[in-house]
Amino acid sequence: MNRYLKYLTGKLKWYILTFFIAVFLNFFLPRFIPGNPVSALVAQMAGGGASSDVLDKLYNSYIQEFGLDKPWYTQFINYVLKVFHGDLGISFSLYPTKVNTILSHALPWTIALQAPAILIGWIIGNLLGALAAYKKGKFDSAFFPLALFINSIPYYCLAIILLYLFGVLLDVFPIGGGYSMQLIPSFSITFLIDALKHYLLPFFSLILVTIGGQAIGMREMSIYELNTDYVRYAKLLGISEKKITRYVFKNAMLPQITGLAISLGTMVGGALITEIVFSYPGIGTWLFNGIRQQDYPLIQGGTLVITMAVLLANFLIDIVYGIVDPRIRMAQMEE
Amino acid sequence: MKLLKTLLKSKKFIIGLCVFLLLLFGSLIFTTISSHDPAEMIGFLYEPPSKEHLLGTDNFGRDVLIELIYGMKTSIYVGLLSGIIATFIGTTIGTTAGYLGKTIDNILNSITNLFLVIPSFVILILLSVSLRSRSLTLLAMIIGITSWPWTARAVRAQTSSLKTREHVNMAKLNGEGYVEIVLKEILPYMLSYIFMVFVLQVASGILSEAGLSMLGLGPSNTISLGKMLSWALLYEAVRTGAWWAFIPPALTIAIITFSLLYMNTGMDEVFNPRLRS
Amino acid sequence: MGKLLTVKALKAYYKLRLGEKLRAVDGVSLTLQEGEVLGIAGESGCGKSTLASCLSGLFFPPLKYQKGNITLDGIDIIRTDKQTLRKSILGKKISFIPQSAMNALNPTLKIEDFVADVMQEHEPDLSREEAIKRAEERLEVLSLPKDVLKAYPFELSGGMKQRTIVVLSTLMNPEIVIADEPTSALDVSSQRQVIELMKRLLQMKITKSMIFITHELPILRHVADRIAIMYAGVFLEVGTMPQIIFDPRHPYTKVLMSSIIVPEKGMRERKLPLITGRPPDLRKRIKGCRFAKRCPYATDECRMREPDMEETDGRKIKCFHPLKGKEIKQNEVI
Amino acid sequence: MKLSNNTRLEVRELTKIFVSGRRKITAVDQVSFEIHEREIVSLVGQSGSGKTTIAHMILNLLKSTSGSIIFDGKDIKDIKKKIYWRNVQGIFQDPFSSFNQFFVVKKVLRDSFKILDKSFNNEEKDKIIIKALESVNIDPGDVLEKYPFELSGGQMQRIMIARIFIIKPKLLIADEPTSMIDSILRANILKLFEKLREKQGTSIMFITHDIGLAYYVSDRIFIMHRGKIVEAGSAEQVIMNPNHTYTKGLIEDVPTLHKEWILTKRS
Repeated sequence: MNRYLKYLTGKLKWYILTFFIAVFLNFFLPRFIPGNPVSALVAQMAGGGASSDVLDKLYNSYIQEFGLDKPWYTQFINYVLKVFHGDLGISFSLYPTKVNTILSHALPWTIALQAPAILIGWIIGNLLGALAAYKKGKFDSAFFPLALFINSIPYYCLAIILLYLFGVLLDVFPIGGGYSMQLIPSFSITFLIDALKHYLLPFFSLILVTIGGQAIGMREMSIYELNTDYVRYAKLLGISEKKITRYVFKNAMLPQITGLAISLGTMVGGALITEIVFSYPGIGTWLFNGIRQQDYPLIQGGTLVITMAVLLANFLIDIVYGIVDPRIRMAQMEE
Repeated sequence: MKLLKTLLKSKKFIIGLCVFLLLLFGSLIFTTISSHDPAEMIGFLYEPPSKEHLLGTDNFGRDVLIELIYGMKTSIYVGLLSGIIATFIGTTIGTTAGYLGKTIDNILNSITNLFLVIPSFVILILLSVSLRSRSLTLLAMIIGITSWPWTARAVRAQTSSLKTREHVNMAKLNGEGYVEIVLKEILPYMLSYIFMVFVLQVASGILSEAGLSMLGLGPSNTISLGKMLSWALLYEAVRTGAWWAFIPPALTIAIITFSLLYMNTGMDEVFNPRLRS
Repeated sequence: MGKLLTVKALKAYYKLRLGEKLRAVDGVSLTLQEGEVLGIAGESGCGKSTLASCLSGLFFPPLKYQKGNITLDGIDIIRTDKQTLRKSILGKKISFIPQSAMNALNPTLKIEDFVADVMQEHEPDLSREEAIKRAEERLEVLSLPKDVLKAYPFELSGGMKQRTIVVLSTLMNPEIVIADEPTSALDVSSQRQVIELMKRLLQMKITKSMIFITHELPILRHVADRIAIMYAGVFLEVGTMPQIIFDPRHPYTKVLMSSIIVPEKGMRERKLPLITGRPPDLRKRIKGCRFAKRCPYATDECRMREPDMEETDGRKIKCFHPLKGKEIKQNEVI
Repeated sequence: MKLSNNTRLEVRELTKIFVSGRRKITAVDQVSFEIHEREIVSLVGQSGSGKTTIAHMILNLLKSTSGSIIFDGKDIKDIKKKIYWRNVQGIFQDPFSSFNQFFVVKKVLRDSFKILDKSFNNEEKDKIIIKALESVNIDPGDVLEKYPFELSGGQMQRIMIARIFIIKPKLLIADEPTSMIDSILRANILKLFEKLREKQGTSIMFITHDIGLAYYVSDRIFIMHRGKIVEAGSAEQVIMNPNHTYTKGLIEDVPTLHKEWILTKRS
């Protein structure tokens, strides 16, 4: 176990380094933006009528408040220190709302939308893929091109099409938002039912894509496993199809588990555009707003949250996978 | 030659290739011979399809069909260019790391892993945000630069296994140098694989462009399929039921990516016969 | 001694991508007596491994059955339905030791779990614990370590893995074991251990008979009672071990025997036969004797017509001009 | 057979340690031996004994950790690689992977002229190629325009030997050159090595796991075990009268035709 821990700390070091580089990129890249976002912000806040004197004062106070008058390395250190305190700064466009506040309100919506879609889609997709590999013949030849087609429709195109079909044409679902405008988020039955109505359409658009992708992956893995020597040997010893299917399923599943972990990790940033299509109040929609208004604390905050989720998920994969697959466990120990 | 001959045995590959080439050359030929300006406002906002405008007009009163053809051209252009860049970078880094090994491999491998873990879409967003003016070519380059790591990793793995082959040793004993060996003894063996990767990179480049466009980070002053979708969303085409403004570009993106993925599946079946049940 | 297994005029082919047929087994007949070890020898691509896998009656794609019969203990294996075949024949009456030992075990299953799966398949009432206990006893009888049961396949060395497979394949005391190149991937000492283990199983009557397939003739010299020489999908000569090894009659067998190189006295002075060419392409119909093109004794007759298998002095030969003479002459060059 | 006692190659305390992570594996451990002019020797060992690592170090495809290899009196570190490879060449185990499958035989053989110091035009090259192919009993018209996958293993290995007839090195390292070739064709290949020695005076080192083969072809044999040479001597002496326990066991484990092999009483 000791060596396993050693392996994990090694991995951890690497992830911490990656995290720092991600923070660095996150801080640095938006500063290449030509022009000054603060002047845009000031102009927007002041409207058309303010005198240049007032504008100047407002401008200077913002520059100081955001620390933009200091050299970039001081800004960077301040930024890193703040990030470590969980402070992502203040939004330009929704001044003086904190980015933390915006994102922490957005995150649950994103997760609530994505996590069930990924999990359920993953389960159904894997079952269908294994079935296609196992049944072969007609089922497979009908199923495979269909799965491939669904998988190759970009998820946001599917979202738009579903939105139009069920939201506009058939008018069975609301066409946007996480809940109706007139309601205030609460745990009342009316609100939950309303939220569910808004939920279903984006959910379906996501789950269909997940099913398609997972099914294709699982089918390929299963076909590969079905042709291995150990399956033949088991057949030669008279082992039943049922048991062999279990072996194959388990072994084909292992890479799929990584797939699940990766989709869960990329979940936060995985369906930005679905949210935009449905104006769903998650990270994607806020990031979209941030981009349109050049609100770079918000953009940075959003991308940082996405990156952190991915890093965390990758680290978890390394831990879990080492426990699940004996071969990997062995390889890790030897490193 | 042998490669091509085997490929032509796959129906899936041929169907995918034909659809893709049809769309590519269709849009190329149309945009060269036609005198239409896709940005010209020829009608009112969201006019439904009619004889003059087969797919109606968009939010600015422009002809959707003509926009669609121009958008198709830009999308395919971005896809191809970013695909070429990503495949080139990935193959170069992968073969260098895999063949030279040791310190250079360690450095390149760490860089690759870094890019693999930090989501490329995030880098893409941050880079695009930092640019005021985004030309098509610049956008394609950015997409290419952020999407090479998977290729590099796979190519590196294949190179480090190929370099232990005996014909590589033979080439060394013939006095051949590093570049010659990579080009002559290693790359040909990966050609089919690299081609498959390239096709996938083209598809993902097209999707990335569309995604960026919908986030409001699309190419400046150009029509692309993603920008058409983005306009349709921003200007309430969905709510007003103007299906002609968004269904055609959405379907076109889907058909292009499907044709590319279908090509890829066909190639996979030819090159990895184990998958044929 | 009764006949355990009879194969009659068996033909099987691989269906290739362009609809071509590769006739890997092209009319093979054999019998296996109770208590006997039959060796099948031949060079790569002669169809010996395909023949082995045909004997299971399963015909894994792209291998396809074409013609002929396989009878085991009076049961027609090819026409038995798959369920019966699986439940009461495979692993129980007839068992296999595969060629690719390295990958023959499920990498994520402990050996003991596989043991339980195999035994419970054939004795549904057996508990897992009992199955493992029986396997432990079996390992003890064969003086092999018990802890292999607790291991995953990748934790075993190549030799140990192959010995484990030998034990797994014989857990149900099968009447016939078919071993397909069971030692070709092993170094010489592991090879010897595996073969000794297989011999011991025969001596202890845990298994009754064996078909041993290999390209290494010196092994057959010590293992087989009878040997069949296979070439291009057919048997060219079948006889007792001493007949085939020390007194070959078919020109091909003769060449094969005089090509053997072993570390023993006189070897350095021996001249090896120089023959070139390669076996015929099994995708094409072959006219005449399959060895005619490379055979120094071939006549027009050989090239025109395929000889029948004829029995003389208790051996069968498929040749118009069999060689005579009793011992391999040390310096004979064909 | 006339054997000269001039040393062609001398290996002194050659060591190779592979490092992977924190683990160190000593593949070759202080090995010393020499090969004389016109001599055929065999380095015999089981898989993992380090014999192929030695072959790669002698071929200068792999750097040693310590020790030295001296060719014709000069340390190979001081010989330009191109010049060294004119004198020391190799043949490998798998004829299928020794060929770049994308090129025809003619191109493969023409490429081998690169290592020579003289430059040839294609016509001159082809003349030499045809002569070399005839020396290995191959009809040039049969193979020159063919791709490797159209040839048999035996043909390919003979073409690899034709390459040696072109380069004419002083020392040939042959790593398991017959292990993937059908036994009835093996004699053809072995005969060609004999011919190389007779015609060009080449010294040959066989790397093999096959004790019978080593006994049959070599003047001297080195037995290798876990990175060390445990026994060396004339073929007759090492195989018929082994001294070292490892060698004894090894030879006992090989099945022969006339000696009992299976110890059935072992239990």
